[in-house]
Amino acid sequence: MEAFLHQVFSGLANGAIYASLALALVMIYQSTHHINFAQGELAMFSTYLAWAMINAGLPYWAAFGLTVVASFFIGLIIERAIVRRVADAPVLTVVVVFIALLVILNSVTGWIFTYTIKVFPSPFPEEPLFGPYISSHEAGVVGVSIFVLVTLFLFFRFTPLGLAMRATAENAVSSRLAGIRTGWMLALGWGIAAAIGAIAGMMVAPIVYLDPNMMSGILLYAIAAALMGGIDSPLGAVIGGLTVGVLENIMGAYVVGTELKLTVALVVIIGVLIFKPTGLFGRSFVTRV
Amino acid sequence: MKSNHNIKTLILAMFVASVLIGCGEQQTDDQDASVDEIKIGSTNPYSGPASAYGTIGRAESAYFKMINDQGGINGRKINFISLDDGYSPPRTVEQIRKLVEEEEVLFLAGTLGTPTNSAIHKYVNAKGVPHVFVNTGATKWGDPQNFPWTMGFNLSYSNESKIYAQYVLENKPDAKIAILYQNDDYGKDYVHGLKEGLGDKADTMIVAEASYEVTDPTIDSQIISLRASGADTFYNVTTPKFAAQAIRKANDIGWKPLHLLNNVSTSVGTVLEPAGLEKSVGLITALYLKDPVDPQWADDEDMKAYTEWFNKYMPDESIDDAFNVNGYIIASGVARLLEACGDDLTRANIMKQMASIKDLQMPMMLPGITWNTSAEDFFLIESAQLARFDGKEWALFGDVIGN
Amino acid sequence: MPILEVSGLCAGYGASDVLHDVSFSVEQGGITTILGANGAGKTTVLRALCGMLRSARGSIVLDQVQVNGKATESIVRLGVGHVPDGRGTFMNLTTEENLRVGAMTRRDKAAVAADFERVFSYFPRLKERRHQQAGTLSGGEQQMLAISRALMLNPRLLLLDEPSFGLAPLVVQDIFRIMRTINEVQKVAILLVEQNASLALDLASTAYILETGRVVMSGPAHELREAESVRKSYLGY
Amino acid sequence: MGGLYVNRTRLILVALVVVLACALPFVLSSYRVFQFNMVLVYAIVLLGLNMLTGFNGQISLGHGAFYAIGAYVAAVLMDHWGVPYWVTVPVAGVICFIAGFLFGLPALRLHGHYLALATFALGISMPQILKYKGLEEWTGGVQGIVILKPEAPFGLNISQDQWLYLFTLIIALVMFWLAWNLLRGRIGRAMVAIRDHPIAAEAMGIDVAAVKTLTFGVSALYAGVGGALGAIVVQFVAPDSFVALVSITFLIGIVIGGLASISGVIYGALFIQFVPNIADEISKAAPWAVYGLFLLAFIFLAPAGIAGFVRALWARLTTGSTRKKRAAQTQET
Repeated sequence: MEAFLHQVFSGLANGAIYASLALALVMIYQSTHHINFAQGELAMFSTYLAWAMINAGLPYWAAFGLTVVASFFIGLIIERAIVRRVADAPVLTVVVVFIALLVILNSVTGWIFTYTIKVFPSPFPEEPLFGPYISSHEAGVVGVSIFVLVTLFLFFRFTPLGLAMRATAENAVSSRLAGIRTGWMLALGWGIAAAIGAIAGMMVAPIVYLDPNMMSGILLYAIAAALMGGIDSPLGAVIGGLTVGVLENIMGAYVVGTELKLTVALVVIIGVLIFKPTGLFGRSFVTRV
Repeated sequence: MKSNHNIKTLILAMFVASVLIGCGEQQTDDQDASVDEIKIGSTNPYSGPASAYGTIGRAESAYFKMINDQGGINGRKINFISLDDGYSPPRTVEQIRKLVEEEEVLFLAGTLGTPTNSAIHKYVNAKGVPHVFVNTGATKWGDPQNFPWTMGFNLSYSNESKIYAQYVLENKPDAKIAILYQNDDYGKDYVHGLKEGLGDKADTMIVAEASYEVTDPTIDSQIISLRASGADTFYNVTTPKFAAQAIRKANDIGWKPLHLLNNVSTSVGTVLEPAGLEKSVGLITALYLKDPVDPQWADDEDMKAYTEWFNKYMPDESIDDAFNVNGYIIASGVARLLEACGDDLTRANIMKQMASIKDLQMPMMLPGITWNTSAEDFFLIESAQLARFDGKEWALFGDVIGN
Repeated sequence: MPILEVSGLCAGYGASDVLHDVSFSVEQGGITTILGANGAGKTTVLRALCGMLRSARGSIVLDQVQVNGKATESIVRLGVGHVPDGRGTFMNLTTEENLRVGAMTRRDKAAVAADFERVFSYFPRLKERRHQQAGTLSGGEQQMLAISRALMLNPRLLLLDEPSFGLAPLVVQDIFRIMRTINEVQKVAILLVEQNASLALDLASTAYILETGRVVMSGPAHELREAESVRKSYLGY
Repeated sequence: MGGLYVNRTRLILVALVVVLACALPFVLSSYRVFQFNMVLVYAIVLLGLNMLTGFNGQISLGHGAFYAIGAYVAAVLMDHWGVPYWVTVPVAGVICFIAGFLFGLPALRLHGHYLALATFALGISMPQILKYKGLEEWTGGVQGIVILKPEAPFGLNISQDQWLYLFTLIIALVMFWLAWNLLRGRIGRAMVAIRDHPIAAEAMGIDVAAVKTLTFGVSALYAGVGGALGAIVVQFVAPDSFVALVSITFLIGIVIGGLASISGVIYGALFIQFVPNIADEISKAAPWAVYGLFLLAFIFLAPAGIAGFVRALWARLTTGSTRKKRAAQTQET
């Protein structure tokens, strides 16, 4: 029983990692209707920025803040300089652009910072505050994910900018006719997603260590989590992430063993999607002929 | 359809014609090295998920650059061509064929990875191209009967495992062993070796096995399972990032087993420091290389030479990374091999020299761990020494094990 | 002094043009209508005006400002409210949020609040459905919402693309009555594009007739109403 | 939608390409022949993927899985039962057809990103499944299987590489011919109709479910045939040869080559075969970055794929001054 609880909590901790990146994916999806395959590498790159700043002697929170801001602008610039050019292209073309970004970021980071793993500090205390099953940092990651979720919710629900972004995502033509600069809304969506990704990266790195491939494994789980939760729902992303984390641990520890746990977890997720094609919390859109 | 018919006839005609013209391929067995340059080929994963190993290839290139700056070997420059295979076997085949057939390299050295080398094993032996210092620890690289052109470099994973098995049998005969391994050839070779080493006690002693994929973000769940099995001995067969995670996690959840760590992840700078030096106290491993971060070698002559070389030829890379030592030794081994070959730069002589190394103490190898080969023995490194981490350095203990 | 002066407008989709040398104007505070059958190019005219067609050529002057080549949102910000064909409802936003989107460019909070009350007084149904998801509104309600959204921009010129399309006659009359009010009370100039010529000619002071992308007739609305060709083709008697 | 109709120029061009392809092994070195052999293999796989994704609109990020199944079928048959290599190719195709068809059934309920995830999951899982203990007896587990290279038959005086290339070329030509016939026929039109107007297609009486699952099956068949040929050419299969990246590479191939274009798959195959090597030659430090830049450059210069680019170029060359005049007019504004 103790081990079981331990597995569940460890799954929640992993799930929080997936959730934090899934939130960034949902963010981009909400503003552009694309799943950004480069999101993980972007987050990884941001985390390296933070690492470099901390190494240069900046205090943690200063580095944290600067990284979030810098990442926001990096996202913004990527959208304006690269993604914009394929705005009208078929979705698969955009996917290839994302893959190109992924490999470039991965390779360039490895080149600049080498591939050896780096220790990234945690802002949370060393000693466990919430019992033996979960470390303070892991609990902190869950907390940060929920904080980001609530902030996003408030932003989209109650600010004019949030409303403008939702409007743009839903109907770009109508939004333009309301005077909204939709081009900037998309760029802003990228910026915010990159900022959320940076937070995710800085939360993940203390657990998994910082290296250029840090996010490549996590990205799959995050995509699965985001889709399972309903790709347009931030709440769904968080719940999806936690579910995937726990599901995977239980599968690996008690059901199928570790060699096939990923496979089985994926089969379960796809099973869910077959019976609930819009995800657990996704809106079903009315399609008109 | 008429046009369709036309095209079919055309294709057929062209095909028949081209088959008739077909000329046999000329086989070239042995190219003598040109007078002033020796071409050596290699593959490494410079791109893709395994690009962490790319630094090994860069270290090898950097070493040969130093050799060339010093005037080469026997008056000949080394042209070391190291190509990217992205750790993908089909690409290795392609790149090796390029090296052998287009570049016409004299031999291959330091090709990295088990699946990648498996893919070219038959080809290079059919072609009679020396395929030496194969940079993985699988046992199959020491099979002179069937593959006389292939010789591995590393202490084989299974031999290393047997050292741990022997240690456990002698010091903790009632151990309950839990194994964490990477779900690939490397991980499974280690597990297999341990089971062989334990013999018929394997079934009773090994109480839990858990695997992970390189794409897994963490191995926390596996560590929790292994601990729950009640094991008091932990055999940790993981690559650096996961080794660091495992050491830290085991410590954090209060699991204090006899912790055997595979040699792949013994780097103080890139594994133990990230995991926490105090959390690494008590780790046991089998060593055969010197670690550039380990303070016990700080005044060592080999290490001084290594550091000097590193700072001059690889200024942008991380000296912490023990992978570079691997590349350094392979390259110096190749240089040593060429010196031994003298002016007889034929492929046959290369294998002959490779298979007649006696008690060779190479730089950066632990004292007493020498290279020995013969026509029947294609294992270059066959010994190691156990070491326990004391919080600062790997404290060697016991004798050099193996031959 | 016209608020909108269009001359020599050519535009289309892809390689071929739909509009050929179209010229017309809308007076300050006036109502102009463009009539035409399905496919005559009416919607294309409105799209070209709002910078939604890259192919548009010719001169479009809005209140002495040349707007050719400007981005849609920049033209809109000059005070052009566009009620697009298909109504452009944000289905997943609430009615109120739809209206807020309409007022997105405005900073004068008090005036926006007053405009909220004003459009709700025009269309009380929308007030009732204020917190309802707009996708659940009926066709007529969505048309009201579209007009209201455009009004929230506080426009000087309102472009309407077939507001009668697909609606029950009573609803249509209601909407046309309110458009007249808007024009009279708020002094908003209106460019109305319609198939329903009878209603449009009642409302407008000036009319143009568009056939296969060309203006074939123009003049004061009451004169066109009397013209025989118009009567036959567009009024059906 | 170019590529599906016949005219004289096109026919001559195709014939020219075929002639060139036949002549290749006799003018190039063995190593180059091997490379072009892989191009043919990839072209077959990409053709299948393009049918599914380009023509039918079902995205697949997991075609590497079918490629792997095809390769393993060939390897296991040859290694365990001594089946001749040429028999394994159709067997691999049939088995992959069944696998693709079965996968296509649940995929019917998944659209867009969800289908992308499901197929990606398939691609990710495949190496794990190949490594699985229970299958180790056949798959060789992590060690993989080494295959012998076939000799040229009928006493032909050509090398193994040359023969294998020609063998692959024959199969590729057959597969292209079949695909071309399929795509310009009733089924092909149904596939495109489903992609563009799924609801209208249903209203027109097209059995959408049947066409979609069949397309999935046929597409997997192509991947399987390619996989079997690839295994024979490389002479080795292992789980590491079929990582998720392989599926992504195939997707890159059809996008760079040109979606919904038959000729495009050849350009795509050339790209995925040769560009990584070029990237490696440019930079040892960060070859992936160079590869990524190549991808971006191709996407920006040829947004409709190389096939689209070639088509546009061809149109500009063939149609004379009238077009130019019009183009000049449009640019005035």
